[in-house]
Amino acid sequence: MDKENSKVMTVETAVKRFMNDGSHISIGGFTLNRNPMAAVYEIIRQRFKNLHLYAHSNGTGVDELIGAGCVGKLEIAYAGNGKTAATCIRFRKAVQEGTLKVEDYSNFMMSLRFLAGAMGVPFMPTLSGFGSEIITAWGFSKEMRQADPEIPDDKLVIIDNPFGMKQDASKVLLVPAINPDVTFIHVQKADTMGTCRIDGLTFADVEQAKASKHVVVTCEELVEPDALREFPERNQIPFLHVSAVCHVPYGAYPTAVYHHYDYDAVYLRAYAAAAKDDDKFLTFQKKYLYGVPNHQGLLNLAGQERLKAIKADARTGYAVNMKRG
Amino acid sequence: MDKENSKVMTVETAVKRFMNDGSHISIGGFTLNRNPMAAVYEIIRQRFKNLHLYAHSNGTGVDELIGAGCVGKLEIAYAGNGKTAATCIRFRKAVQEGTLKVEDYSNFMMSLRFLAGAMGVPFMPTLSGFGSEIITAWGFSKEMRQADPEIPDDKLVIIDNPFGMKQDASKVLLVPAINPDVTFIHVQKADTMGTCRIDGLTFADVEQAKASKHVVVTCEELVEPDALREFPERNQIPFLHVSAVCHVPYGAYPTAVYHHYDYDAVYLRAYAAAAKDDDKFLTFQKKYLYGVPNHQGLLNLAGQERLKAIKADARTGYAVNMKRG
Amino acid sequence: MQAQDYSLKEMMAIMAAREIKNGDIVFAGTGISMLAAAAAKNINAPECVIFFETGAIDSAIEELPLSVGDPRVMYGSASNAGLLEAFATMQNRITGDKVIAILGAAQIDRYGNLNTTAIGDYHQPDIRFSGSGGGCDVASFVPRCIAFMQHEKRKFVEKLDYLTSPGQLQGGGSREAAGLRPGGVNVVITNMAVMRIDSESGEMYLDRYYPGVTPEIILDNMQFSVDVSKAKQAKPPTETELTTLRQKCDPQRLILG
Amino acid sequence: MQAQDYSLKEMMAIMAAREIKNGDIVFAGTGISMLAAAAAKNINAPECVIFFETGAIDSAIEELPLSVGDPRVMYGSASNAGLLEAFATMQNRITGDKVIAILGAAQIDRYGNLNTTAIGDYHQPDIRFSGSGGGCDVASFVPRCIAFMQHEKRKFVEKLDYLTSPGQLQGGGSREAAGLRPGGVNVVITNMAVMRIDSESGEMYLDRYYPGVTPEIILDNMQFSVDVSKAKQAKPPTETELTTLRQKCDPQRLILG
Repeated sequence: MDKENSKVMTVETAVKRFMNDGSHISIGGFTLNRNPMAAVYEIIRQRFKNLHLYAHSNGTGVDELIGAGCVGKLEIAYAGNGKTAATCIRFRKAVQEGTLKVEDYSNFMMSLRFLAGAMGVPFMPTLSGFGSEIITAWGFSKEMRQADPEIPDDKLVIIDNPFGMKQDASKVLLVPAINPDVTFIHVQKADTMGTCRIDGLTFADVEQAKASKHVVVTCEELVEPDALREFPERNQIPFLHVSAVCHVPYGAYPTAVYHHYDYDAVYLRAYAAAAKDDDKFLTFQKKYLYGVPNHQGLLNLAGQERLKAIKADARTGYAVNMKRG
Repeated sequence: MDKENSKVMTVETAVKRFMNDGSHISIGGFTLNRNPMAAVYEIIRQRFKNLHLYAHSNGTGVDELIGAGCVGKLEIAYAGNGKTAATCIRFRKAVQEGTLKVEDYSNFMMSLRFLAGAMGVPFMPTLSGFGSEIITAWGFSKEMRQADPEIPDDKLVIIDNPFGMKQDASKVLLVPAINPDVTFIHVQKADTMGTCRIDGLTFADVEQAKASKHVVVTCEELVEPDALREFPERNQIPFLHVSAVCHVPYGAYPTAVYHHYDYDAVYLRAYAAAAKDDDKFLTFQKKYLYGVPNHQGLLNLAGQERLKAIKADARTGYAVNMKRG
Repeated sequence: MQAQDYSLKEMMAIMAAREIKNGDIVFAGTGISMLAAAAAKNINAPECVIFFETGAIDSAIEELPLSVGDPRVMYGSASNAGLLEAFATMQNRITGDKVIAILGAAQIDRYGNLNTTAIGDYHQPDIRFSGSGGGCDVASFVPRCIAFMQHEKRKFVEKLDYLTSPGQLQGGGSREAAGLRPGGVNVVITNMAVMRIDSESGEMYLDRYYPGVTPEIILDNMQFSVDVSKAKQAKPPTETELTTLRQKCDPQRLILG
Repeated sequence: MQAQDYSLKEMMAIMAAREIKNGDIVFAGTGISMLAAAAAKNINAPECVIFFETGAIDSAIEELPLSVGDPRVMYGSASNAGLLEAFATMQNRITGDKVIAILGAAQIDRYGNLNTTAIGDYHQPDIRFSGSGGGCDVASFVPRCIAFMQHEKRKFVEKLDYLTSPGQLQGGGSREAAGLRPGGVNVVITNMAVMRIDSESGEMYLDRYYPGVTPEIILDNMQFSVDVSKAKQAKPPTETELTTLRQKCDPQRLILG
């Protein structure tokens, strides 16, 4: 691969190259784990607006994007962040104040929607949700949907089971595919071609990546392709799907990366405290995001002691006996 | 787990316990790789009849079962076995002579059917096959389907895309779920609870297993649960799905097991030569299957020299420079 | 012998743990539901299997996770997969019928339907919550679901502001008519009582009230009334149950406080 | 400089290899199709990526596999997954539009439709073949497909005995009308010629005939006639192409014989 075609670049370049105002994006991870925070913070610093964000249970990443005013529309299953915020605070505020349009799905529905996008079909079937207002109450109205060619005209569609009562199902719910413009994920290891190896739970990262027109990967370790070829079983995302690879150690901080570091409960608590008040929140983001040139700047503010406190234990993969309460 | 509930048993016991005449079964592997041959041969030795067999591209395993007269109905995508039989020989003979009812699907359709069964939905959607006689020519007639409550009334169903032209699809093909009574797979490593670790390609084994009411696993190495818990990412089938674990080294012989042994081209050629003639085939199965008490008996007939010739090279996982032509 | 000195959280965790049987596959969420699952595993159902919607099965829980996305659910599991695999395990009847799930909610109605989405108008809510997460899926697929609730009038409501996770819908077979398999919430464990859903009518009734509470107090803390005619006093946690809960399940007192 | 001493198998492999461009994702089957893919990778398209329906991507092919289930496709790949992932890569337009596939068949018609299932009546066939395998899926999803054929009257037929893998169906937009995206076989490489499918009419025409063969001989070996007005003689393999094919792609002569 020649140098111009290389996928290795800084996260600043990747965000600039693949993002636009109004882009449809998704981010990997789950609540306080493996959110691609270096990319999220860079999107905030580059002040992208009116994003259409797809999420399942992405806590911190989603809330910081919403809090910074980057998101216009959100499709999501769960906005919560462990003990520090049972409901994500800036998300709650934006919904209650009507500054954010939200469409609700369940976690399985969102995962299936990414799977449909990854598999190249218009929908996936499920037996979930009959009788729920997830099916009947639409956050995005029919008119709004019809006016926007990027999203399906229907939130969900119910059909009669075309195979009689097979699987004891009289009806089947069809959930529409998602194909984001860009998905950002953070992984333990990626090679220079873009092949990714995730340790621990993959959440919905693999489906999110394969559903997307562009995938920007940030990684703890950047390796040569040969290094990942001894156990190809462990590489969940082949390079075919990936547009950019960015080497960003601690790139998920303040969320956790299994076998590398834990979530930083200190940061998450400080975030939650600040998020409850508009002025305090602005001050907080000014200090930790706008006030630093890049992710390393945030890590410097956090300081060596905190990074040491969250360092993963070699046996368990998390920080044993870390103060979390 | 107390002893009575233990999943560890001989393959003879497992076949006897979970099989019946007329059972709906599927076997893992692909053409000449990781077919669960010890189980297949035991099914043949126990002379089960009128089986309903689901396969995608299972070469040797399917052909031996058909040749032994165990199979009444077959749903399959591909019956071929590499260079020794572009079309599986006993399969071809049985179809041409009308002694076997066959329903044809494609490889993707069969894989999706197992996935639908694994996910507990009545069907999976695909954009494959429009205009093909796979859709219009039914090997199992509508009448036969309606008379059999175990199979869906329709081979396949086409619907209009309920989400407009999303994914550029005007129509969607729905392929019905499969939930076999028993699936047999052969893996490199299993633990005593039934958790499986497959090295190399998984083919459709994972979906086949999860779709099945019972899963019988044969394995090269039987280990204690703790041995598989350091890298849970690599365990594709959790124990929840598994009914029996049988320790059968060389249990896929004469097909290959990545990093353990290659396929035995000598056996496969001898099989192909015998399979072309009814009498020779009977003699062949008498010698290699009915004439031995168990899989070890077949291995003894093959002999140490052949087993040594197919031993996998440590670096590549197959037998380098083995005579295959 | 009964312990006198226990908190309501401990009572709730033990009440839930007793619902779990050996061989059950336990779907656990965060907080007290995870504590209850751990209590069952350590006390009365050592062969139950705990799994998480994030895809971890039979994890070696050495420290209580604070989220199902916590790395503490990944260590020592039988398999680390993803969300799709976890929900498929429940949607698939072969495995799904063995699952017992533990859920929470902001509101519950007499039919065991749950609201975890919003108070007020959905489009302009007074209070917005986290949303379904896996709740709607679990309530759709799983035959036995335990709901943890605080016993308050604003939580036991005549009509949900938003129906996130289906229970018996409007009762009387309406769940099946809507297209759902049998399942949903059938036990409600609160800080005062254990309520159950009658399998015939689909309606909630009072099964057990905690020592120091009366059926009247319970009814005073709900918007709707329920049958209390079968109610008896609950058996509080035993010393063994309490000791195990405190020393083995949450020694850091992350949930117990 | 052209090599004079080459076999038809070598000619066919090189003709197919030349269809493959750098950056293509090459879907390879067994036998000569795998050889053609290896030739492209080693000769004219070093950055093409070979992948297999069994789920292996960019394998380090040190020995030619005899089946796509051969362990030789598993070694040194970027990812070892399964059938679902492989076909999803083709069905997904983001990756699928970059794929070029190589197929074989027992029969082909003027619209590039393929039969790999049966000769005679489907229900009581005179000759039964292996069936679709992934062929139907590939022909449904992949925009550019190469078919390898022997040029014989019984193989280039007026009407297929069974349509396994869709090409242009009955031509004139019938492929799209049936619900398929554009794609299917657009090049046919035989032991005599390179035929192409006209993108307007959906019908086959003769593009290149091999040295020593004439358009007349070619038409004599088909049940249907095709436009030969654009036909020119094909450029045979160069010394470099041949040397690489023989020494790097199939030194064991498993396919070349």
